[in-house]
Amino acid sequence: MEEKGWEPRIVAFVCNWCTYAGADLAGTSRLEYRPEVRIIKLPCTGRIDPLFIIKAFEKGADGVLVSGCHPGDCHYTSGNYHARRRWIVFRELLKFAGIDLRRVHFSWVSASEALKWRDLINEVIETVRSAGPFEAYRRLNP
Amino acid sequence: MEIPYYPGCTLNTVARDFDLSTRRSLKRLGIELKELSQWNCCGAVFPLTPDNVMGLSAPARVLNRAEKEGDKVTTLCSFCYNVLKRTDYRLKRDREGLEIINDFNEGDYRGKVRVLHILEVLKELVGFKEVKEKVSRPLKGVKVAPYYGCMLLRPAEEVGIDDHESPTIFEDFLASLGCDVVTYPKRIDCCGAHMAMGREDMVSEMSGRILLSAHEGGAEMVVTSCPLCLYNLERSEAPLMKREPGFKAMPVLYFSQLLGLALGEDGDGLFSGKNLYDPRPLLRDKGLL
Amino acid sequence: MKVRIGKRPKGDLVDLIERISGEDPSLCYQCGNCTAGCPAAFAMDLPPHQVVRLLQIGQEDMLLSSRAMWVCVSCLQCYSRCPKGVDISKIMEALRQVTLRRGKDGIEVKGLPVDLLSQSPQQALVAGFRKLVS
Amino acid sequence: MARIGVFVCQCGNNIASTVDTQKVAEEMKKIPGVVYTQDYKFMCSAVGQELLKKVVKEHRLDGIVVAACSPHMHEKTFRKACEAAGLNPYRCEIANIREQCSWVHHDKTKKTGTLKSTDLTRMTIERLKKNKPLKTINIPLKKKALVIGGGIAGIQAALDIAESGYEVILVEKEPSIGGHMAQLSETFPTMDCSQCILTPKMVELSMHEKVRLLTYSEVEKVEGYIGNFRVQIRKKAKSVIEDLCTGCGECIEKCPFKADSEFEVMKGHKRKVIYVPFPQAVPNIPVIDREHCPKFLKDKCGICAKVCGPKAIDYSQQDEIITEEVGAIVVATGYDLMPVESFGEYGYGRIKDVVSGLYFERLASASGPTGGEIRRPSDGKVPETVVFIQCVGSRDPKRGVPYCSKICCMYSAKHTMLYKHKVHHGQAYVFYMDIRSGGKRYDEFVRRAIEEEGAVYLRGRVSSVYERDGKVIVEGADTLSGTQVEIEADMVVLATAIVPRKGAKELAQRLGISYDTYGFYNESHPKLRPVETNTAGIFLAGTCQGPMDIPDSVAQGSAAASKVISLFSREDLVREPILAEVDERVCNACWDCYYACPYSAIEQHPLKGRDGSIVRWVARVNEGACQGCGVCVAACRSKAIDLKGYTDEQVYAAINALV
Ligand SMILES: Cc1cc2nc3c(=O)[nH]c(=O)nc-3n(C[C@H](O)[C@H](O)[C@H](O)COP(=O)(O)OP(=O)(O)OC[C@H]3O[C@@H](n4cnc5c(N)ncnc54)[C@H](O)[C@@H]3O)c2cc1C
Ligand SMILES: Cc1cc2nc3c(=O)[nH]c(=O)nc-3n(C[C@H](O)[C@H](O)[C@H](O)COP(=O)(O)OP(=O)(O)OC[C@H]3O[C@@H](n4cnc5c(N)ncnc54)[C@H](O)[C@@H]3O)c2cc1C
Ligand code: SF4
Ligand code: SF4
Ligand code: SF4
Ligand code: SF4
Ligand code: SF4
Ligand code: SF4
Ligand code: SF4
Ligand code: SF4
Repeated sequence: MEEKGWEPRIVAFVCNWCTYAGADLAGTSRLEYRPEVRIIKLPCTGRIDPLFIIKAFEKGADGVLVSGCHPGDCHYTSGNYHARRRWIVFRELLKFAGIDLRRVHFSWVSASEALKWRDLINEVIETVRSAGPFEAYRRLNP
Repeated sequence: MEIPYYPGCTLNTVARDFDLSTRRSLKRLGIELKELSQWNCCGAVFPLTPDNVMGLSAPARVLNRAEKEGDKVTTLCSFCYNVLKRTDYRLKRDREGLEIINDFNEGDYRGKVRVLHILEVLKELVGFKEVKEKVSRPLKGVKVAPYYGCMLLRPAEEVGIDDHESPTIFEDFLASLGCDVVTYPKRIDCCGAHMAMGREDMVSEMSGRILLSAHEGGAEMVVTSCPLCLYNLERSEAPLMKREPGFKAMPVLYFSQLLGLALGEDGDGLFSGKNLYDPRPLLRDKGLL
Repeated sequence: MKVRIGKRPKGDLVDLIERISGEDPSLCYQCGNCTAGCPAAFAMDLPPHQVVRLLQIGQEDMLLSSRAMWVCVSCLQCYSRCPKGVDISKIMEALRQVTLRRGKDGIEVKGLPVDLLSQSPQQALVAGFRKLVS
Repeated sequence: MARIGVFVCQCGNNIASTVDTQKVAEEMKKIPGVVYTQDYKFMCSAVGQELLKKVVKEHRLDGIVVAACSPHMHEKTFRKACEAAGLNPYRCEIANIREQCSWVHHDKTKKTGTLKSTDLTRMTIERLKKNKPLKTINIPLKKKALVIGGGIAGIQAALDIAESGYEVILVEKEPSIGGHMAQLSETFPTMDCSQCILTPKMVELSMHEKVRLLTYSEVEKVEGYIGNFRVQIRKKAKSVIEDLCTGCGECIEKCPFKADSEFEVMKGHKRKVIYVPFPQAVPNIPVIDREHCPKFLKDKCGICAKVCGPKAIDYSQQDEIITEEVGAIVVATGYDLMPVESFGEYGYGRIKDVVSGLYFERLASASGPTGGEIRRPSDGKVPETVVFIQCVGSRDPKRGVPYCSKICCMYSAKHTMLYKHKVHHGQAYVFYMDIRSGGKRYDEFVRRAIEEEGAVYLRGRVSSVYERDGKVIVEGADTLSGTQVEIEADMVVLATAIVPRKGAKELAQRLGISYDTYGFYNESHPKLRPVETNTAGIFLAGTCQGPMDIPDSVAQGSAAASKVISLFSREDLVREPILAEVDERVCNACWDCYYACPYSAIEQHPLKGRDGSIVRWVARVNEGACQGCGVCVAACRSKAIDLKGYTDEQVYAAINALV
């Protein structure tokens, strides 16, 4: 599949209140960023089940981004702490399973950080591109 | 009861009064001070730079010796107490440091020793009530000001034998002997310590404030548990008298000397007469000698 | 007097002092409690809180030329009362160590009176030599 | 098979310039279950909405996807239109192809935008297929409020709520309302007499027809959720029948026994055993302090009953448990002051003339024990030199608390003024670290103390305080001059740290609200939801939340009241149906969700057998409390809990549609 013109596919799991709104603001501000990202909106990063991420890889994602409110700003007060804690464990697990950590990203983007969102997406896509297509996973899950 | 005892350098030399009076008094209370079979100088100061554990090797050697001879060790001098206690505190919490020191000392200290100041022995192992009961010659009418200094109290979490701001262990002890205890604000201040070397002016100022404070509290004598404090306090009296005409010289002695007296020891064995200001006339006046 | 305050070069004296003493001067909020209770402050050209202050703003020369470190008696009153747990006695010790290691002493041993050496308790000499002489 | 309609909006040129909307619509037609697709110029316009309604009806659609702007813009609009067309609004989903596609990908060939829009719309369609119709939830609402704590904050909240016509119960644990403010002399920054401005409010509250005042009472148990709390209140026996007592005070006058007064902070200051805390107490009904009354200890005395004309004394009175149903709760339990006996160097408790700030308030108060004359406690002399020490226990991580108590800078300045007004030749000194006087006319106030009243401010802490010849010696530092200072004072006043009420944590646990490490109650958001807690329906007012002065406490009381009033102004509570739901067959009672939920919305529920015995426990979601964050869902390892509107199935459907 390593054909010419390969572009990575990224799935972004974002919370409704901060990052989703931040991504909207990037639009309202007419910023431009790489188009290879698909956003899935959830009420809170605390809602994110690590299995969502596994599933995304299984369905052809080459990289995953999770982003929510800054610490202390969570709309639900502490959901992002839960997410963060789960994330750390999950990352360890991925590392253990031999998955290239360049494929998984965690960030905080607030409703006002359109620029950060733009840079983040471009950066994540660059990083995932450097990791190449996620062939290994797809071979495991034909 | 036998308790391993670390005398330190001064107790067999300039502070013989302290050593003798303590041994005798404790014997009367059923405690035998058993001098460590081998010991070395503790170094007199606890090294304040945590980056260097080697400074702890001397006191660690003492602790190692003590561990072989019992589960506790007592000292009389506040300086020794402070150094041993802090060393022990550090080594108990710093495994790595302990290993280095043991390596260097060719020792095997495991941190199983409890370092006790003699006042703690009196409070915890004997009990001030017990002391009071054994007192045969209550020191009625003597106004005594206990002087703590720094080494028994600070740092509170490592050595503090009592509350570091409002300690009472010394007062409680003296009260059990029947003294009129004078509590005065400067009893926890520093006497000038090693400034004795070269900065007598500082010592005289610092010890002078302590003496003045005790004097204002109505004290007739000051007791201490440290040979250096005693030295500094005594030597600051003459200059103080010059500065403060109202101040009259008063004896400075070891608390154990009063303990011995109260327990009925005879005075000749307790006071060698080395004091700059001899306490005996005052005690005689009070009918205690 | 005006001092120059600038970015501290790495590995300079201030860092060294922090490393040797294990103390973090940035914790100090200059409340002055150390100075208030220091029994030796009367003899210091720089009171304890200013020693910490000068560390904070990286003034090595002023620190090293000060007599404060030599007259600090390590009584720990400053540490005992510091609300932020800064142990100035350790900072003073570090300053002494650095100076001693550079071969500069706090006292002239030759000038000490003989009867002091013979009459004073050993603690005074041992402590004094360890603190003040390289 | 589903019958889904898809509308792709052009948004004028906003979408259409980089997305081929027609192509997107056509692509969608290929998806199984999609029976209708169309692109249109302005979906949100009246015409667009009409179109949507018409299509829904004509094609008997059971679901709609609108590919248009962000759901934050028009989700509500389109859902409403669906509802009007008879379709469940939660069967309408939005694909965001404007903010997150056409506006951020500027490719004029439309290739990029069209591809991404197709993907996004497809994902939304698959998600929609798994959507269940949901119904908003209507929760009945009890329009009665409970206020806990009758300090100035609680009084203000209760009055505001009562004024808007709703019933209020105010529970105060002391025999009188008033709180700390009743103890103060004059108050910064205006220097008006505390009693003079407080007493009228206390009286107004007690007279208000909508207010039920329960003094000498405490909240014991709280159950339920927003709109429907059930509370149990213990009304302690006053030993005085309130309906009969006329407040004549005869009993107090004749009572021969005394106990320490809680109100007068001075050590050894006494009140009678039957007492009101202070003369202006509200209600003006005495209580018997049973711990000190010999009638209760050894059945002696009984004088009060004999002298009471209306026979209001009742020694056999029992505590009463009152159950009330309320829709909202305001917590206003106030603060305590840190006991400073632990600061040995300040001599508090040892030196008589070292007193606390609150003590000084009583000294300066016209209704205080000295009638407002500043006299020191040891010998009653007028002190000529007074030293005020700030930050005692505050900003002291080693032995006190690390935070700033916020009000003591101001009241210390006030104290110097009060002192100077009463002792003209006296000199006030203040030891401070920083002066924190942010606020309207606050810094001017402090400057006045210095410039006009001549208070001398010394920047530094005090290291020790001791007595000498009847003087109190204060040793400190003045860091500005770099020197040690010593002051021979006659009296020393300590500005001690503000700390949470004793028992604050226990009350929080009873209420199910959170608190910080010290025990101050947590607001929902420090900036944007300052008087709400994370438990819906429970609000905060005053110093139970953190140190603050009277103006702030009052502002908070009013803010909490307005939250209650706006809650009560609705018929009932309408909630979005985005709620967690437990599958009780699968739940294995591990309580992971219970601990994870930030809103304490999970309840531990017993499942009972036919004989009434508990068979097993399961988690159950309290719909009143759940905010729909979904933290519990991810926490549940048994997959027993799911979030309506964002179910696992829906999310997986969207992920599956990626390619
Ligand atoms: C020395 C001093 C001087 C001050 N001077 C000023 C000043 O000049 N100007 C100014 O603006 N502010 C001043 N303040 C601050 C002022 O006291 C507070 O801002 C104000 O009193 C806070 O009111 P509150 O209602 O939050 O708390 P509180 O006054 O503490 O009231 C809380 C009430 O709740 C009751 N309560 C507690 N727990 C329970 C329970 N579990 N159940 C039922 N009832 C309970 C208590 O009995 C009390 O009546 C001063 C404070 C001090 C210490
Ligand atoms: C540099 C700086 C940094 C800050 N950082 C923080 C921070 O980190 N955290 C924090 O909590 N606070 C911060 N603040 C404070 C914060 O900005 C204010 O507390 C807050 O913005 C006040 O909101 P406001 O609504 O009262 O006033 P404003 O934000 O001033 O809003 C007033 C509005 O009214 C409009 N208006 C004015 N007159 C009229 C009129 N006649 N008719 C109609 N409309 C009118 C104005 O156009 C404006 O939109 C900061 C302030 C500054 C200066
Ligand atoms: S007491 Fe501590 S915080 Fe205060 S000035 Fe001294 S070192 Fe700094
Ligand atoms: S240790 Fe040194 S600086 Fe600290 S109080 Fe004692 S003399 Fe002063
Ligand atoms: S629905 Fe949204 S995208 Fe369509 S016209 Fe309205 S604002 Fe524009
Ligand atoms: S209880 Fe009786 S005597 Fe006491 S105040 Fe009430 S009415 Fe008067
Ligand atoms: S019975 Fe109790 S309250 Fe009544 S008068 Fe006697 S002591 Fe006072
Ligand atoms: S308000 Fe002032 S006195 Fe009170 S803690 Fe803060 S800085 Fe200290
Ligand atoms: S004016 Fe602003 S910067 Fe100055 S003290 Fe007040 S809050 Fe601080
Ligand atoms: S969705 Fe959030 S608020 Fe609702 S029960 Fe789950 S964790 Fe609690």
